[in-house]
Amino acid sequence: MPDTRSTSVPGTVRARALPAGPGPTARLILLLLLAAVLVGLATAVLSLPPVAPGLGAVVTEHLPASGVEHPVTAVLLNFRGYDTLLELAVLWLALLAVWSLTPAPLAHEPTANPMLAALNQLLAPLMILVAGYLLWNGGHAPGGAFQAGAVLGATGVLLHLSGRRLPRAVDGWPLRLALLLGVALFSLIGLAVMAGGAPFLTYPPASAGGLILAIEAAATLSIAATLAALFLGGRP
Amino acid sequence: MSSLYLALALFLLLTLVAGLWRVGRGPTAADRMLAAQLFGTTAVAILLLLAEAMDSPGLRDVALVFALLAAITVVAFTRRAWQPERLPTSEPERLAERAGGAA
Amino acid sequence: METLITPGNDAWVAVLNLLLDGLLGLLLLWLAWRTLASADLFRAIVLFIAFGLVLAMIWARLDAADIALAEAAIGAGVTGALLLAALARLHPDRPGTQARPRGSDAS
Amino acid sequence: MTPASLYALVGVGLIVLGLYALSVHAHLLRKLLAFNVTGSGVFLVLVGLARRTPAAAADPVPQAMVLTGIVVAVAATALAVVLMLRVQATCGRAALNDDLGTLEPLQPPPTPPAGGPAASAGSAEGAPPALTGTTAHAP
Repeated sequence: MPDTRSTSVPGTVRARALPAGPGPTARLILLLLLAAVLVGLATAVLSLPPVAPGLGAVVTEHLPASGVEHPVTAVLLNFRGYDTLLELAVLWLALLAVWSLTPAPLAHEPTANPMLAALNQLLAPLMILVAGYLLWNGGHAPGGAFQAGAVLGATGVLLHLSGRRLPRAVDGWPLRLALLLGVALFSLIGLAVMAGGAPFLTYPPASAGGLILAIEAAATLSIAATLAALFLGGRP
Repeated sequence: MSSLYLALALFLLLTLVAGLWRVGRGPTAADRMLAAQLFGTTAVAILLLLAEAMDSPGLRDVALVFALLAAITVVAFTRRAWQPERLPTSEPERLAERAGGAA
Repeated sequence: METLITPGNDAWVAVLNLLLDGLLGLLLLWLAWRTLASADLFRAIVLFIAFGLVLAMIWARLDAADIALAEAAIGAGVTGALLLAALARLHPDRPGTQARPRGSDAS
Repeated sequence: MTPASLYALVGVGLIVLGLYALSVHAHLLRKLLAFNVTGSGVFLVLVGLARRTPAAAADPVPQAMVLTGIVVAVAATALAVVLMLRVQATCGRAALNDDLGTLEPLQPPPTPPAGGPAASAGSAEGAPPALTGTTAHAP
Protein backbone atom coordinates (compact mmCIF):
# COMPACT_ATOMS: atom_id res chain seq x y z
CA MET A 1 0.00 0.00 0.00
CA PRO A 2 2.23 2.82 -1.18
CA ASP A 3 1.68 6.39 -0.16
CA THR A 4 -1.64 6.02 1.57
CA ARG A 5 -0.95 8.99 3.72
CA SER A 6 -1.59 11.47 0.98
CA THR A 7 -4.96 10.11 -0.10
CA SER A 8 -6.47 8.73 3.08
CA VAL A 9 -8.94 10.42 5.34
CA PRO A 10 -6.61 11.02 8.27
CA GLY A 11 -4.12 12.55 5.91
CA THR A 12 -6.69 15.14 4.97
CA VAL A 13 -7.58 15.66 8.60
CA ARG A 14 -3.98 16.41 9.31
CA ALA A 15 -3.43 18.47 6.18
CA ARG A 16 -6.49 20.63 6.57
CA ALA A 17 -4.71 22.73 9.17
CA LEU A 18 -6.95 22.16 12.14
CA PRO A 19 -7.23 25.18 14.36
CA ALA A 20 -4.56 24.37 16.90
CA GLY A 21 -6.77 24.71 19.94
CA PRO A 22 -7.58 27.99 21.61
CA GLY A 23 -5.41 31.04 21.10
CA PRO A 24 -2.73 32.21 23.54
CA THR A 25 -5.03 34.48 25.56
CA ALA A 26 -7.72 31.85 25.92
CA ARG A 27 -5.06 29.33 26.85
CA LEU A 28 -3.68 31.65 29.52
CA ILE A 29 -7.13 32.20 31.02
CA LEU A 30 -7.75 28.47 30.93
CA LEU A 31 -4.45 27.77 32.68
CA LEU A 32 -5.22 30.35 35.35
CA LEU A 33 -8.67 28.87 35.95
CA LEU A 34 -7.27 25.37 36.14
CA ALA A 35 -4.51 26.50 38.49
CA ALA A 36 -7.24 27.88 40.74
CA VAL A 37 -9.09 24.56 40.55
CA LEU A 38 -5.88 22.68 41.33
CA VAL A 39 -4.98 24.82 44.32
CA GLY A 40 -8.54 24.83 45.62
CA LEU A 41 -9.01 21.08 45.38
CA ALA A 42 -5.54 20.33 46.76
CA THR A 43 -6.06 22.57 49.79
CA ALA A 44 -9.48 21.00 50.32
CA VAL A 45 -7.96 17.53 50.25
CA LEU A 46 -5.07 18.48 52.52
CA SER A 47 -7.24 20.36 54.99
CA LEU A 48 -9.36 17.29 55.69
CA PRO A 49 -8.47 15.42 58.87
CA PRO A 50 -6.07 12.59 58.05
CA VAL A 51 -8.20 10.09 59.92
CA ALA A 52 -11.96 10.11 59.61
CA PRO A 53 -14.34 7.33 60.59
CA GLY A 54 -16.60 7.75 57.57
CA LEU A 55 -19.71 5.66 57.32
CA GLY A 56 -17.91 2.35 57.79
CA ALA A 57 -19.06 1.92 61.39
CA VAL A 58 -22.71 2.56 60.52
CA VAL A 59 -22.53 0.04 57.70
CA THR A 60 -20.90 -2.56 59.93
CA GLU A 61 -23.55 -2.00 62.55
CA HIS A 62 -26.41 -2.67 60.17
CA LEU A 63 -24.65 -5.37 58.20
CA PRO A 64 -26.47 -8.30 59.90
CA ALA A 65 -29.83 -6.91 58.76
CA SER A 66 -28.75 -6.48 55.14
CA GLY A 67 -28.75 -10.14 54.17
CA VAL A 68 -25.15 -10.16 52.91
CA GLU A 69 -21.79 -10.19 54.65
CA HIS A 70 -19.80 -7.95 52.35
CA PRO A 71 -20.24 -4.26 53.18
CA VAL A 72 -19.90 -2.95 49.62
CA THR A 73 -22.59 -5.33 48.35
CA ALA A 74 -24.79 -4.39 51.29
CA VAL A 75 -24.44 -0.70 50.43
CA LEU A 76 -25.02 -1.29 46.73
CA LEU A 77 -28.07 -3.48 46.89
CA ASN A 78 -29.65 -2.75 50.22
CA PHE A 79 -28.70 0.51 51.93
CA ARG A 80 -28.47 2.51 48.75
CA GLY A 81 -30.60 0.41 46.45
CA TYR A 82 -32.00 3.49 44.76
CA ASP A 83 -28.57 4.39 43.38
CA THR A 84 -28.05 0.97 41.92
CA LEU A 85 -31.53 0.76 40.45
CA LEU A 86 -31.18 4.13 38.77
CA GLU A 87 -27.67 3.24 37.66
CA LEU A 88 -29.04 0.19 35.87
CA ALA A 89 -31.63 2.48 34.31
CA VAL A 90 -28.85 4.83 33.16
CA LEU A 91 -27.07 1.95 31.46
CA TRP A 92 -30.29 1.02 29.74
CA LEU A 93 -30.91 4.61 28.65
CA ALA A 94 -27.40 4.87 27.22
CA LEU A 95 -28.08 1.77 25.16
CA LEU A 96 -31.42 3.21 24.07
CA ALA A 97 -29.66 6.37 22.90
CA VAL A 98 -27.04 4.34 21.00
CA TRP A 99 -29.70 2.24 19.34
CA SER A 100 -31.75 5.22 18.30
CA LEU A 101 -28.70 6.95 16.81
CA THR A 102 -27.53 4.34 14.41
CA PRO A 103 -28.03 0.80 13.20
CA ALA A 104 -25.22 -1.58 13.97
CA PRO A 105 -22.48 -1.39 11.36
CA LEU A 106 -22.38 -4.31 9.03
CA ALA A 107 -19.93 -6.82 10.33
CA HIS A 108 -17.02 -7.22 7.98
CA GLU A 109 -15.15 -9.63 10.18
CA PRO A 110 -12.95 -11.93 8.22
CA THR A 111 -14.53 -15.31 8.76
CA ALA A 112 -13.55 -17.79 11.39
CA ASN A 113 -9.95 -17.76 12.38
CA PRO A 114 -8.76 -21.11 13.78
CA MET A 115 -6.55 -19.42 16.40
CA LEU A 116 -9.43 -17.34 17.68
CA ALA A 117 -11.76 -20.31 17.67
CA ALA A 118 -9.31 -22.26 19.83
CA LEU A 119 -8.86 -19.28 22.11
CA ASN A 120 -12.60 -18.96 22.46
CA GLN A 121 -13.03 -22.59 23.32
CA LEU A 122 -10.55 -22.12 26.13
CA LEU A 123 -11.42 -18.66 27.35
CA ALA A 124 -15.17 -18.21 26.97
CA PRO A 125 -16.24 -21.05 29.30
CA LEU A 126 -13.64 -19.98 31.84
CA MET A 127 -14.84 -16.39 31.72
CA ILE A 128 -18.47 -17.42 32.19
CA LEU A 129 -17.37 -19.57 35.11
CA VAL A 130 -15.46 -16.67 36.64
CA ALA A 131 -18.48 -14.41 36.18
CA GLY A 132 -20.61 -16.88 38.10
CA TYR A 133 -17.94 -17.14 40.77
CA LEU A 134 -17.76 -13.37 41.18
CA LEU A 135 -21.54 -13.13 41.37
CA TRP A 136 -21.66 -15.74 44.10
CA ASN A 137 -18.69 -14.16 45.87
CA GLY A 138 -20.51 -10.83 46.16
CA GLY A 139 -22.38 -12.03 49.21
CA HIS A 140 -19.31 -12.34 51.40
CA ALA A 141 -16.23 -11.05 49.56
CA PRO A 142 -15.26 -8.58 46.82
CA GLY A 143 -17.39 -9.30 43.81
CA GLY A 144 -21.00 -8.92 42.79
CA ALA A 145 -23.26 -7.97 39.96
CA PHE A 146 -21.13 -5.23 38.43
CA GLN A 147 -17.91 -7.17 38.31
CA ALA A 148 -19.63 -10.34 37.12
CA GLY A 149 -21.59 -8.37 34.54
CA ALA A 150 -18.43 -6.71 33.28
CA VAL A 151 -16.64 -10.05 32.91
CA LEU A 152 -19.66 -11.58 31.18
CA GLY A 153 -20.00 -8.53 28.93
CA ALA A 154 -16.32 -8.83 28.04
CA THR A 155 -17.02 -12.45 27.10
CA GLY A 156 -19.69 -11.18 24.75
CA VAL A 157 -17.22 -8.71 23.24
CA LEU A 158 -14.68 -11.49 22.74
CA LEU A 159 -17.24 -13.71 21.04
CA HIS A 160 -18.37 -10.85 18.86
CA LEU A 161 -14.81 -10.00 17.86
CA SER A 162 -14.15 -13.56 16.83
CA GLY A 163 -17.12 -13.53 14.49
CA ARG A 164 -19.80 -15.20 16.60
CA ARG A 165 -23.23 -13.65 16.17
CA LEU A 166 -26.38 -14.03 18.18
CA PRO A 167 -28.67 -16.59 16.58
CA ARG A 168 -31.72 -15.11 14.92
CA ALA A 169 -34.01 -16.67 17.50
CA VAL A 170 -32.37 -14.74 20.34
CA ASP A 171 -31.88 -11.54 18.40
CA GLY A 172 -35.32 -10.08 18.98
CA TRP A 173 -37.33 -10.05 22.15
CA PRO A 174 -35.12 -12.45 24.20
CA LEU A 175 -32.28 -9.93 23.87
CA ARG A 176 -34.56 -7.04 24.88
CA LEU A 177 -35.78 -9.07 27.82
CA ALA A 178 -32.21 -9.74 28.96
CA LEU A 179 -31.44 -6.02 28.68
CA LEU A 180 -34.43 -5.07 30.79
CA LEU A 181 -34.36 -7.93 33.28
CA GLY A 182 -32.17 -6.18 35.85
CA VAL A 183 -34.23 -3.01 36.13
CA ALA A 184 -37.48 -4.94 35.89
CA LEU A 185 -36.74 -7.49 38.60
CA PHE A 186 -35.15 -4.87 40.84
CA SER A 187 -38.17 -2.59 40.74
CA LEU A 188 -40.63 -5.50 40.92
CA ILE A 189 -39.05 -6.80 44.12
CA GLY A 190 -38.78 -3.25 45.41
CA LEU A 191 -42.50 -2.78 44.82
CA ALA A 192 -43.43 -6.22 46.09
CA VAL A 193 -42.01 -5.53 49.55
CA MET A 194 -44.35 -2.55 49.77
CA ALA A 195 -47.24 -5.01 49.99
CA GLY A 196 -45.92 -5.96 53.41
CA GLY A 197 -45.97 -2.32 54.51
CA ALA A 198 -42.26 -1.69 54.08
CA PRO A 199 -41.00 1.32 52.09
CA PHE A 200 -39.78 0.90 48.52
CA LEU A 201 -36.66 -1.27 48.20
CA THR A 202 -36.43 -2.32 51.87
CA TYR A 203 -36.26 -6.06 52.06
CA PRO A 204 -37.33 -8.04 55.11
CA PRO A 205 -34.08 -9.17 56.77
CA ALA A 206 -35.09 -12.82 56.75
CA SER A 207 -35.32 -13.09 52.97
CA ALA A 208 -32.94 -10.26 52.06
CA GLY A 209 -30.09 -12.59 51.14
CA GLY A 210 -32.12 -14.53 48.60
CA LEU A 211 -33.74 -11.44 47.13
CA ILE A 212 -30.38 -9.71 46.73
CA LEU A 213 -28.92 -12.75 45.00
CA ALA A 214 -31.89 -12.88 42.60
CA ILE A 215 -31.56 -9.17 41.82
CA GLU A 216 -27.82 -9.52 41.37
CA ALA A 217 -28.22 -12.44 38.99
CA ALA A 218 -30.69 -10.49 36.87
CA ALA A 219 -28.54 -7.38 37.01
CA THR A 220 -25.46 -9.38 35.95
CA LEU A 221 -27.28 -10.61 32.87
CA SER A 222 -28.54 -7.11 32.04
CA ILE A 223 -25.19 -5.41 32.58
CA ALA A 224 -23.43 -8.02 30.47
CA ALA A 225 -25.94 -7.74 27.64
CA THR A 226 -25.86 -3.95 27.78
CA LEU A 227 -22.06 -3.71 27.73
CA ALA A 228 -21.78 -6.13 24.84
CA ALA A 229 -24.52 -4.29 22.94
CA LEU A 230 -22.82 -0.96 23.63
CA PHE A 231 -19.63 -2.33 22.15
CA LEU A 232 -21.56 -3.31 19.05
CA GLY A 233 -22.46 0.36 18.68
CA GLY A 234 -25.90 0.25 17.13
CA ARG A 235 -29.24 -1.48 16.91
CA PRO A 236 -28.67 -5.03 15.75
CA MET B 1 7.94 -11.78 54.65
CA SER B 2 5.70 -8.87 53.81
CA SER B 3 8.70 -6.66 53.11
CA LEU B 4 10.04 -9.18 50.62
CA TYR B 5 6.73 -9.25 48.75
CA LEU B 6 6.58 -5.47 48.73
CA ALA B 7 10.14 -5.23 47.47
CA LEU B 8 9.35 -7.68 44.68
CA ALA B 9 6.22 -5.74 43.76
CA LEU B 10 8.26 -2.56 43.65
CA PHE B 11 10.82 -4.23 41.41
CA LEU B 12 8.11 -5.44 39.05
CA LEU B 13 6.65 -1.97 38.95
CA LEU B 14 10.05 -0.66 37.91
CA THR B 15 10.21 -3.21 35.08
CA LEU B 16 6.78 -1.97 34.04
CA VAL B 17 8.16 1.54 33.82
CA ALA B 18 10.93 0.17 31.63
CA GLY B 19 8.30 -1.44 29.41
CA LEU B 20 6.62 1.94 28.94
CA TRP B 21 9.63 2.95 26.91
CA ARG B 22 8.59 0.44 24.26
CA VAL B 23 5.07 1.87 24.12
CA GLY B 24 6.51 5.28 23.46
CA ARG B 25 9.11 4.10 20.97
CA GLY B 26 7.72 0.95 19.33
CA PRO B 27 8.04 1.43 15.59
CA THR B 28 4.86 -0.49 14.75
CA ALA B 29 1.47 -0.49 16.37
CA ALA B 30 1.94 -4.15 17.24
CA ASP B 31 5.01 -3.30 19.35
CA ARG B 32 3.04 -0.83 21.40
CA MET B 33 0.15 -3.23 21.82
CA LEU B 34 2.41 -6.06 22.92
CA ALA B 35 4.09 -3.81 25.46
CA ALA B 36 0.65 -3.08 26.90
CA GLN B 37 0.02 -6.83 27.03
CA LEU B 38 3.29 -7.23 28.90
CA PHE B 39 2.01 -4.71 31.44
CA GLY B 40 -1.04 -6.91 31.92
CA THR B 41 1.15 -9.88 32.76
CA THR B 42 3.29 -7.82 35.11
CA ALA B 43 0.15 -6.45 36.76
CA VAL B 44 -1.05 -9.99 37.46
CA ALA B 45 2.22 -10.73 39.25
CA ILE B 46 2.13 -7.43 41.18
CA LEU B 47 -1.46 -8.01 42.27
CA LEU B 48 -0.65 -11.51 43.49
CA LEU B 49 2.30 -10.16 45.48
CA LEU B 50 0.13 -7.39 46.91
CA ALA B 51 -2.53 -9.94 47.85
CA GLU B 52 0.08 -11.64 50.03
CA ALA B 53 1.72 -8.49 51.33
CA MET B 54 -1.50 -6.73 52.22
CA ASP B 55 -3.20 -9.93 53.35
CA SER B 56 -6.18 -9.25 51.15
CA PRO B 57 -7.27 -12.39 49.32
CA GLY B 58 -9.77 -10.50 47.17
CA LEU B 59 -6.85 -9.21 45.11
CA ARG B 60 -6.24 -12.73 43.81
CA ASP B 61 -9.58 -12.51 42.06
CA VAL B 62 -8.49 -9.24 40.50
CA ALA B 63 -5.37 -10.96 39.19
CA LEU B 64 -7.54 -13.76 37.84
CA VAL B 65 -9.80 -11.34 35.99
CA PHE B 66 -6.78 -9.52 34.60
CA ALA B 67 -5.25 -12.73 33.34
CA LEU B 68 -8.50 -13.75 31.68
CA LEU B 69 -9.40 -10.45 30.09
CA ALA B 70 -5.97 -9.38 28.88
CA ALA B 71 -6.66 -11.32 25.69
CA ILE B 72 -9.66 -9.20 24.71
CA THR B 73 -7.73 -6.04 23.98
CA VAL B 74 -5.29 -7.87 21.80
CA VAL B 75 -8.09 -9.67 19.97
CA ALA B 76 -9.78 -6.31 19.37
CA PHE B 77 -6.45 -5.01 18.12
CA THR B 78 -5.83 -7.84 15.67
CA ARG B 79 -9.41 -7.90 14.43
CA ARG B 80 -10.06 -4.20 14.14
CA ALA B 81 -7.00 -2.04 14.26
CA TRP B 82 -4.11 -3.93 12.81
CA GLN B 83 -2.79 -3.53 9.33
CA PRO B 84 -0.46 -6.41 8.56
CA GLU B 85 1.01 -4.56 5.58
CA ARG B 86 2.91 -2.32 7.91
CA LEU B 87 4.63 -5.25 9.54
CA PRO B 88 8.07 -6.18 8.33
CA THR B 89 7.03 -9.69 7.34
CA SER B 90 8.12 -11.38 4.16
CA GLU B 91 5.83 -11.61 1.16
CA PRO B 92 4.96 -15.35 1.45
CA GLU B 93 4.04 -14.94 5.11
CA ARG B 94 1.77 -12.07 4.27
CA LEU B 95 0.05 -14.03 1.52
CA ALA B 96 -0.46 -16.97 3.84
CA GLU B 97 -1.89 -14.59 6.42
CA ARG B 98 -4.34 -13.19 3.91
CA ALA B 99 -5.37 -16.61 2.67
CA GLY B 100 -5.94 -17.68 6.27
CA GLY B 101 -8.03 -14.63 6.90
CA ALA B 102 -10.17 -15.07 3.82
CA ALA B 103 -10.77 -18.79 4.15
CA MET C 1 11.92 -15.77 57.36
CA GLU C 2 10.77 -12.40 58.62
CA THR C 3 14.30 -11.14 58.95
CA LEU C 4 15.32 -11.44 55.35
CA ILE C 5 15.84 -7.71 55.34
CA THR C 6 17.32 -7.14 58.75
CA PRO C 7 17.07 -3.62 60.18
CA GLY C 8 13.60 -3.36 61.67
CA ASN C 9 11.10 -5.07 59.46
CA ASP C 10 8.36 -2.53 60.19
CA ALA C 11 10.49 0.38 59.07
CA TRP C 12 11.29 -1.41 55.84
CA VAL C 13 7.62 -2.14 55.23
CA ALA C 14 6.78 1.53 55.77
CA VAL C 15 9.50 2.69 53.39
CA LEU C 16 8.53 0.13 50.76
CA ASN C 17 4.87 1.04 51.06
CA LEU C 18 5.70 4.69 50.61
CA LEU C 19 7.91 3.97 47.59
CA LEU C 20 5.26 1.77 46.03
CA ASP C 21 2.50 4.33 46.55
CA GLY C 22 4.64 7.19 45.32
CA LEU C 23 5.79 5.31 42.24
CA LEU C 24 2.23 4.22 41.40
CA GLY C 25 0.92 7.76 41.80
CA LEU C 26 3.68 9.27 39.68
CA LEU C 27 3.27 6.58 37.06
CA LEU C 28 -0.47 7.26 36.85
CA LEU C 29 0.04 10.99 36.43
CA TRP C 30 2.75 10.46 33.85
CA LEU C 31 0.62 8.01 31.89
CA ALA C 32 -2.32 10.42 31.93
CA TRP C 33 -0.09 13.20 30.66
CA ARG C 34 1.40 11.07 27.90
CA THR C 35 -2.06 9.80 26.94
CA LEU C 36 -3.43 13.28 26.55
CA ALA C 37 -0.34 14.78 24.91
CA SER C 38 0.46 11.97 22.50
CA ALA C 39 0.40 13.02 18.87
CA ASP C 40 -0.62 9.57 17.68
CA LEU C 41 -4.17 8.49 18.54
CA PHE C 42 -3.32 4.80 18.58
CA ARG C 43 -0.49 5.38 21.03
CA ALA C 44 -2.83 7.47 23.14
CA ILE C 45 -5.26 4.58 23.35
CA VAL C 46 -2.56 2.06 24.26
CA LEU C 47 -1.32 4.42 26.95
CA PHE C 48 -4.87 4.79 28.19
CA ILE C 49 -5.14 1.01 28.52
CA ALA C 50 -1.94 1.05 30.56
CA PHE C 51 -3.44 3.89 32.59
CA GLY C 52 -6.42 1.70 33.48
CA LEU C 53 -4.06 -1.05 34.50
CA VAL C 54 -2.09 1.15 36.86
CA LEU C 55 -5.35 2.51 38.21
CA ALA C 56 -6.48 -1.04 39.03
CA MET C 57 -3.27 -1.53 41.02
CA ILE C 58 -3.97 1.71 42.86
CA TRP C 59 -7.46 0.50 43.76
CA ALA C 60 -5.77 -2.60 45.13
CA ARG C 61 -3.46 -0.40 47.22
CA LEU C 62 -6.46 1.52 48.55
CA ASP C 63 -8.14 -1.67 49.84
CA ALA C 64 -10.85 -1.37 47.24
CA ALA C 65 -10.79 -4.86 45.76
CA ASP C 66 -14.34 -4.44 44.43
CA ILE C 67 -13.37 -1.43 42.39
CA ALA C 68 -10.15 -3.11 41.28
CA LEU C 69 -12.22 -6.02 39.97
CA ALA C 70 -14.56 -3.73 38.08
CA GLU C 71 -11.67 -1.69 36.71
CA ALA C 72 -9.83 -4.84 35.64
CA ALA C 73 -12.88 -6.18 33.83
CA ILE C 74 -13.96 -2.89 32.28
CA GLY C 75 -10.62 -1.17 31.78
CA ALA C 76 -8.85 -4.22 30.40
CA GLY C 77 -11.83 -5.85 28.74
CA VAL C 78 -14.39 -3.41 27.46
CA THR C 79 -12.98 0.12 27.24
CA GLY C 80 -9.80 -0.89 25.43
CA ALA C 81 -11.68 -2.92 22.85
CA LEU C 82 -14.28 -0.15 22.49
CA LEU C 83 -11.69 2.55 21.86
CA LEU C 84 -9.66 0.43 19.46
CA ALA C 85 -12.77 -0.46 17.48
CA ALA C 86 -13.79 3.21 17.47
CA LEU C 87 -10.39 4.24 16.15
CA ALA C 88 -10.58 1.62 13.41
CA ARG C 89 -14.01 2.90 12.37
CA LEU C 90 -12.85 6.50 12.58
CA HIS C 91 -9.79 6.09 10.39
CA PRO C 92 -10.43 3.10 8.17
CA ASP C 93 -7.45 3.85 5.96
CA ARG C 94 -5.01 4.90 8.56
CA PRO C 95 -1.63 3.25 8.04
CA GLY C 96 -0.66 1.18 11.01
CA THR C 97 -4.00 1.23 12.73
CA GLN C 98 -6.31 -0.19 10.17
CA ALA C 99 -8.16 -3.44 9.90
CA ARG C 100 -6.93 -5.34 6.89
CA PRO C 101 -8.33 -4.10 3.58
CA ARG C 102 -11.58 -5.96 3.44
CA GLY C 103 -12.44 -5.27 -0.17
CA SER C 104 -9.23 -6.78 -1.46
CA ASP C 105 -10.11 -10.19 -0.07
CA ALA C 106 -13.60 -10.38 -1.45
CA SER C 107 -13.24 -8.82 -4.87
CA MET D 1 1.25 12.57 54.20
CA THR D 2 -0.76 9.39 54.28
CA PRO D 3 -1.23 7.20 51.21
CA ALA D 4 -4.91 8.19 51.23
CA SER D 5 -4.20 11.88 50.78
CA LEU D 6 -1.36 11.11 48.38
CA TYR D 7 -3.72 9.29 46.05
CA ALA D 8 -6.40 11.94 46.52
CA LEU D 9 -3.85 14.54 45.41
CA VAL D 10 -2.96 12.40 42.38
CA GLY D 11 -6.69 12.35 41.65
CA VAL D 12 -6.80 16.14 41.81
CA GLY D 13 -3.90 16.24 39.37
CA LEU D 14 -5.77 13.94 37.00
CA ILE D 15 -8.89 16.11 37.18
CA VAL D 16 -6.93 19.22 36.24
CA LEU D 17 -4.95 17.43 33.53
CA GLY D 18 -8.12 15.97 32.05
CA LEU D 19 -9.97 19.27 32.12
CA TYR D 20 -7.10 21.01 30.38
CA ALA D 21 -6.92 18.41 27.62
CA LEU D 22 -10.70 18.41 27.32
CA SER D 23 -10.72 22.10 26.51
CA VAL D 24 -7.57 22.27 24.40
CA HIS D 25 -7.87 19.31 22.04
CA ALA D 26 -10.12 19.55 19.02
CA HIS D 27 -10.31 15.87 18.16
CA LEU D 28 -13.31 14.18 19.73
CA LEU D 29 -11.53 10.94 20.58
CA ARG D 30 -8.96 12.94 22.54
CA LYS D 31 -11.76 14.77 24.30
CA LEU D 32 -13.22 11.37 25.14
CA LEU D 33 -9.91 10.17 26.60
CA ALA D 34 -9.62 13.41 28.57
CA PHE D 35 -13.14 12.95 29.88
CA ASN D 36 -12.26 9.45 31.04
CA VAL D 37 -9.09 10.67 32.73
CA THR D 38 -11.06 13.37 34.55
CA GLY D 39 -13.58 10.78 35.67
CA SER D 40 -10.82 8.53 36.96
CA GLY D 41 -9.45 11.50 38.90
CA VAL D 42 -12.80 12.04 40.57
CA PHE D 43 -13.01 8.37 41.48
CA LEU D 44 -9.49 8.47 42.86
CA VAL D 45 -10.29 11.45 45.08
CA LEU D 46 -13.41 9.73 46.39
CA VAL D 47 -11.77 6.40 47.11
CA GLY D 48 -8.62 8.01 48.45
CA LEU D 49 -10.61 10.02 50.95
CA ALA D 50 -12.62 6.92 51.82
CA ARG D 51 -9.40 5.22 52.92
CA ARG D 52 -8.86 7.61 55.83
CA THR D 53 -10.54 5.20 58.23
CA PRO D 54 -8.71 4.21 61.38
CA ALA D 55 -9.67 0.55 60.98
CA ALA D 56 -8.28 -1.88 58.45
CA ALA D 57 -11.32 -1.70 56.19
CA ALA D 58 -12.13 1.33 54.07
CA ASP D 59 -15.40 3.21 54.03
CA PRO D 60 -17.69 1.10 51.81
CA VAL D 61 -20.14 3.85 50.81
CA PRO D 62 -17.85 5.85 48.49
CA GLN D 63 -16.51 2.56 47.14
CA ALA D 64 -20.01 1.47 46.15
CA MET D 65 -20.63 4.85 44.53
CA VAL D 66 -17.41 4.64 42.54
CA LEU D 67 -18.24 1.09 41.50
CA THR D 68 -21.49 2.22 39.89
CA GLY D 69 -19.67 5.27 38.54
CA ILE D 70 -17.16 3.14 36.63
CA VAL D 71 -19.91 1.22 34.88
CA VAL D 72 -21.78 4.44 34.05
CA ALA D 73 -18.54 5.94 32.72
CA VAL D 74 -18.05 3.08 30.28
CA ALA D 75 -21.66 3.40 29.14
CA ALA D 76 -21.14 7.13 28.60
CA THR D 77 -17.95 6.39 26.69
CA ALA D 78 -19.76 3.99 24.38
CA LEU D 79 -22.50 6.56 23.75
CA ALA D 80 -19.88 9.21 23.07
CA VAL D 81 -18.11 6.92 20.59
CA VAL D 82 -21.33 6.48 18.64
CA LEU D 83 -21.98 10.22 18.69
CA MET D 84 -18.43 10.83 17.52
CA LEU D 85 -18.88 8.45 14.59
CA ARG D 86 -22.10 10.26 13.68
CA VAL D 87 -20.26 13.57 13.73
CA GLN D 88 -17.69 12.14 11.40
CA ALA D 89 -20.38 10.73 9.14
CA THR D 90 -22.07 14.12 8.79
CA CYS D 91 -19.11 16.50 8.94
CA GLY D 92 -16.35 14.43 7.44
CA ARG D 93 -14.14 14.56 10.48
CA ALA D 94 -14.37 13.88 14.16
CA ALA D 95 -13.18 17.20 15.48
CA LEU D 96 -14.71 20.38 16.74
CA ASN D 97 -13.80 23.77 15.38
CA ASP D 98 -12.37 25.43 18.41
CA ASP D 99 -12.73 29.03 17.36
CA LEU D 100 -16.49 28.90 17.14
CA GLY D 101 -17.15 25.93 19.34
CA THR D 102 -19.39 24.59 16.61
CA LEU D 103 -19.17 21.88 14.03
CA GLU D 104 -17.69 22.87 10.77
CA PRO D 105 -19.63 21.29 7.91
CA LEU D 106 -17.67 20.04 4.95
CA GLN D 107 -19.88 21.75 2.35
CA PRO D 108 -17.55 24.63 1.40
CA PRO D 109 -14.91 22.13 0.33
CA PRO D 110 -11.39 22.91 1.48
CA THR D 111 -8.40 22.05 -0.63
CA PRO D 112 -8.02 18.25 -0.45
CA PRO D 113 -10.94 16.46 -2.12
CA ALA D 114 -10.86 13.21 -0.16
CA GLY D 115 -13.36 12.48 2.59
CA GLY D 116 -16.20 14.40 0.95
CA PRO D 117 -17.63 11.70 -1.32
CA ALA D 118 -17.50 9.14 1.49
CA ALA D 119 -19.42 11.39 3.84
CA SER D 120 -22.18 12.28 1.44
CA ALA D 121 -22.58 8.78 0.02
CA GLY D 122 -22.66 7.21 3.46
CA SER D 123 -25.07 9.58 5.12
CA ALA D 124 -27.63 9.08 2.38
CA GLU D 125 -28.47 5.61 3.69
CA GLY D 126 -27.82 6.63 7.25
CA ALA D 127 -24.95 4.18 7.49
CA PRO D 128 -21.59 5.29 8.81
CA PRO D 129 -19.36 5.75 5.81
CA ALA D 130 -16.37 4.63 7.80
CA LEU D 131 -17.27 1.04 7.01
CA THR D 132 -19.19 1.22 3.77
CA GLY D 133 -17.24 3.84 1.94
CA THR D 134 -13.73 2.48 2.01
CA THR D 135 -13.58 2.51 -1.77
CA ALA D 136 -15.30 5.83 -2.26
CA HIS D 137 -12.45 8.15 -1.48
CA ALA D 138 -9.80 7.05 -3.88
CA PRO D 139 -9.65 9.91 -6.33
